[in-house]
Amino acid sequence: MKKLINDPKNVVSESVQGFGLAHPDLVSIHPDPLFISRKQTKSNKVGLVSGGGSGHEPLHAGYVGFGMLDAAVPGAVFTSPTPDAIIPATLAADSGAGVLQIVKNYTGDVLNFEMAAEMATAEGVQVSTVLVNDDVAVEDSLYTAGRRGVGGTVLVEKIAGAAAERGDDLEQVTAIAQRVNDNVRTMGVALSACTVPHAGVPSFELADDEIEIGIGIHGEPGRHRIPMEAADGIADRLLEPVLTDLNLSAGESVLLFVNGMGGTPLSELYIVYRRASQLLAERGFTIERSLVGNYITALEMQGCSISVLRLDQELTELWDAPVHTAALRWGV
Amino acid sequence: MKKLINDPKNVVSESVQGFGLAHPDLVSIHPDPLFISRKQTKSNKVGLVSGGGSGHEPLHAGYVGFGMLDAAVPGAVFTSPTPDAIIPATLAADSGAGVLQIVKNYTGDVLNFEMAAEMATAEGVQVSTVLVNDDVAVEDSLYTAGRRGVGGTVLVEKIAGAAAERGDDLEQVTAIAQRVNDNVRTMGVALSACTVPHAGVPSFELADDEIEIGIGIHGEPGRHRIPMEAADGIADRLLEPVLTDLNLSAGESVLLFVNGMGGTPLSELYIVYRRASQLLAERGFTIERSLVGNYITALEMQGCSISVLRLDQELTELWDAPVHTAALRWGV
Amino acid sequence: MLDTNWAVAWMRASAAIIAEQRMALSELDRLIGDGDHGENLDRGFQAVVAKLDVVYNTPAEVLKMVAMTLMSVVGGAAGPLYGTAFLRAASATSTAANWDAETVAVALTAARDGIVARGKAELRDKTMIDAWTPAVEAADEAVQNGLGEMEVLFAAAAAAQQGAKDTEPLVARKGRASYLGERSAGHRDPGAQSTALLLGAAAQTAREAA
Amino acid sequence: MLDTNWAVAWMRASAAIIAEQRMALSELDRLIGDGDHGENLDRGFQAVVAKLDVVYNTPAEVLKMVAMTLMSVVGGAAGPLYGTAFLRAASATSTAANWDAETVAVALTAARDGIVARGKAELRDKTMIDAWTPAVEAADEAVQNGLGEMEVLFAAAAAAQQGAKDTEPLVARKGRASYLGERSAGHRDPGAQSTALLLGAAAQTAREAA
Ligand SMILES: Nc1ncnc2c1ncn2[C@@H]1O[C@H](COP(=O)(O)OP(=O)(O)O)[C@@H](O)[C@H]1O
Ligand SMILES: Nc1ncnc2c1ncn2[C@@H]1O[C@H](COP(=O)(O)OP(=O)(O)O)[C@@H](O)[C@H]1O
Ligand SMILES: [Mg+2]
Ligand SMILES: [Mg+2]
Ligand SMILES: [Mg+2]
Ligand SMILES: [Mg+2]
Repeated sequence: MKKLINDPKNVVSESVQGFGLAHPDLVSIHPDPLFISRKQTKSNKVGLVSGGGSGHEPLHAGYVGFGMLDAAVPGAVFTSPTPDAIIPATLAADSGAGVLQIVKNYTGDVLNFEMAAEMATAEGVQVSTVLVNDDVAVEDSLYTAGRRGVGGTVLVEKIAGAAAERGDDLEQVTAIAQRVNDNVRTMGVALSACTVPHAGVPSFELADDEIEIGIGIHGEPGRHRIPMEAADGIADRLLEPVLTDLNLSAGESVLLFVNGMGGTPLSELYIVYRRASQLLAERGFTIERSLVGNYITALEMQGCSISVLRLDQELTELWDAPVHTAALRWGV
Repeated sequence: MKKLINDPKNVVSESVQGFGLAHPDLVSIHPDPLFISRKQTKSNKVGLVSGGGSGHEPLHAGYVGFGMLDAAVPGAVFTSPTPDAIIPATLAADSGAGVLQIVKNYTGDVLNFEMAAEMATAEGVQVSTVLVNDDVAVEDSLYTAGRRGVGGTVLVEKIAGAAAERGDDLEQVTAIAQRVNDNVRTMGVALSACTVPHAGVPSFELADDEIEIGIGIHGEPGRHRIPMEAADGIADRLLEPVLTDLNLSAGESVLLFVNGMGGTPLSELYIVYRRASQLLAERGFTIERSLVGNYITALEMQGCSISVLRLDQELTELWDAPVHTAALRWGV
Repeated sequence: MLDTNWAVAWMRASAAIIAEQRMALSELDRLIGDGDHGENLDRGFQAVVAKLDVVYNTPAEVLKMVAMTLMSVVGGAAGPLYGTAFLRAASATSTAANWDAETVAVALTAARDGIVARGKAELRDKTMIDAWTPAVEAADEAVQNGLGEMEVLFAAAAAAQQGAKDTEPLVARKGRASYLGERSAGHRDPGAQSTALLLGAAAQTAREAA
Repeated sequence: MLDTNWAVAWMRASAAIIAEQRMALSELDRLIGDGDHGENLDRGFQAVVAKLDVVYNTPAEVLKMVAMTLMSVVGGAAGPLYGTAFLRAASATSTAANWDAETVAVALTAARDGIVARGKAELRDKTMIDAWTPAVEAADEAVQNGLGEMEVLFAAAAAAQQGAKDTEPLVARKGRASYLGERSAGHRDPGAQSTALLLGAAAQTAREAA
């Protein structure tokens, strides 16, 4: 394991410190308990809080700012944060109109945010929660902890953030976030494993000629291991279940999001994007918007995920609305 | 070697195709000879052309757009493009006010752009050239091909692009580009090698406990190999020669740019940024602007580079000016 | 009867055994989860130990501190689950300065019920519940048989250990391991194993207190 | 005398030997450069071969086509350098339908001078010049000694091969290898080696034409 880190114990705190130093105009860092809050915010805007284990950067701190999150709570690497950090972040995000928690559907995240929500409610903050669960790799949610929250999280945060910014109330922002979640599906692939700093060994083992289809963003297993294939074939394998599950009708408009897991060059993501966009065109869908890059990662894992979001006019407008965060910025 | 590619022969063309499909509002793709041009441009603006071997994405195609490049010419992976592609790109970039070629100082790039400039001049285009050579790892340029163009290239393209956009003439834009180059220094480190797709084997070998200080963006050797160290120590080793060479006086303002080589998580870049910014503060320099991310890469290489640009008021204004490209965007 | 000193000793012993088994627990978690269970709990119990030097008046006071500490330090699934368990045990025994056999059973039942309330796991979902529920049942039976508090804890610990072992063939239906589906069979659940360790520490320290 | 058919045969033979030595050339380049020299030249000469079927009237016409093709297909440092070399050789011999010994020497000198004009390398900078300059000198000497065109080419090829070998101990001062400094010593320069291969092909095909 070679990493640009100091003591593995301090990776999260030092990285967040560096983040704060690099973006002093956007965020304030609260060191203990650790959370990141947005520098300027108006009053009476619905607050958006998200968080989860670290290791998925730029998620979530990179999305704190105008038009997106008001606070982010990073846990240890791949470990959800705890209520004692989520509570002050929730209080900081509240400007009088309540707070939406955007939570990726993992048992640890769900439980910790749930406890924090109970406690913040007890302190007088109105709290609602949307669980993001867009990962179609988890097939039967009756017998599992349910689908995982992956790439769709970025889209939920952007679009709900825009709704909050335009003045929607908590119920409306929550409904928008839920609508994005209900209309986005994702599936990922790993070409190589990642190594959690304090573990020091790869989270799983993949042979030189194997890939894992349906990987999670913590290196959790997916649907199956298959021999290495060409990019076009892999893109098809990821997109097919996404489309099946999303049940799009020809003529519908979508946002196509090809996300890198951290260790894959951008040039390869565009090769995957190329094939995915061809396939969508063949099926008669219109790609209205696109996003390509490392937006929700798994440390230095090689691989990617493909997300498709069904768009309507309102979601498209909210997507296009100005945003100014460290990792996503336009219109301002 | 596991990569998200199809036939290694087609990596560049397919990736550029995907890039064009993802950013149809920004760029047009010219397939043969291959170059990327900006979709909308005003007339009588100085045109900016850059290019070089592929494998450094988002450089250069990712910087085509408002406030930056008018055309980019990608060669094969790590191989400079040829005059037959550079010439039409130069013609496309010319809207009557001449064209500035921004060329990273590698023999292959220099020679190919030089030939293209001669031929474009023969066709009546006014052409000037700035060679970017910011890499302090190459110590004695009397006995080498000279310093290499690395991280500083991104800053030259952004700032010269802003100068062209505000209406500077070719001589002025060239002078601004040269001024950026004269005031920026960079040094990089590799923790692991990268693999050129058609080669199939890593470009160089690093032992499990070794790193290469002063690495180039093609995996060229640097100053020395040393045993693996903590991030803070590495940051010091990179920044020290940069500062020595730049010869800053206390109180001067700088832009601090921590760049990922492609395979290093963003969180680690912020750990490096943290230490670099501490060191600059200790020395009495003011970080006016910052940039952290994968902006000029070496395929999936693990590592980073640190660039410091001496700022003055004009350069700061040009840096802040609106830019709208696939990889760098603000103010619009 | 088990007093406050026992509760403090139990927590020190828990921290010691978790520290010793840190790598083993994480390895179990690596096989069917994300490999951090030992790390997470160890961080939590180190923080607990750092707070054991102040004066506590009842076992419940100790357990409440443990609950708050684990909740704020452990994270992941296990943090809120163990946190809730210790909090419920503290609430259910808050008046008792000394625990008799019955109090022990009451505490274990409250802890288990808290975990179920939070995590909604059922028996044989391959979670820590598969250690807790046999432990509660064994404790109840021991109380009914008129055994003392130490024997009740030994019965609970042994049942938890057997329960942890019995998770091995199960297919996970809750938590991270559930993503593995059939591939989760053949491995022991890390949370069930840590439960067995904690109850084992309770029994050992009860013997030393006796 | 060497005619247009020879020039075409030379290029076919060049393409064949470059294809055969592709990996070896790239391996030399991997050791002190970026590992693409064989790949680049092979791509270039494949493109040249694809254009050999049309009718050419002079060796110079062939060489001009080769120059334009290499320039637009090879890239890197070697593309413009070899492109310039073949272009200058073509210009210097444009009137000759058949090459005698003197024309061969004129062509080689023009090629070498073109590479120097473009790349500004000096002798012993560890570049292809270290093969070209000995080749030119050997050719000149052979002409002065009254040898025929085939012998002139053999002399040039042998000198180029020796020159390539002699780059091994040198420290590079031009091109990518120069970044290695002292570490470049002990390896043969790939461009010097490919020069030796191309001149070797010229001599071989001259023998076959004779
Ligand atoms: N819903 C649940 N109910 C009860 N226990 C659970 C549940 N989900 C997970 N667990 C327990 O938590 C353990 C994993 O804890 P840990 O590794 O610390 O958390 P995480 O899975 O978030 O990394 C599992 O081994 C299991 O015993
Ligand atoms: N300035 C120069 N003058 C002459 N030859 C040079 C010069 N720079 C490089 N070369 C030659 O080019 C060869 C490398 O070619 P190639 O690998 O195709 O290009 P690149 O270095 O751009 O990858 C070197 O081995 C050397 O012989
Ligand atoms: Mg975890
Ligand atoms: Mg090259
Ligand atoms: Mg775990
Ligand atoms: Mg080369």
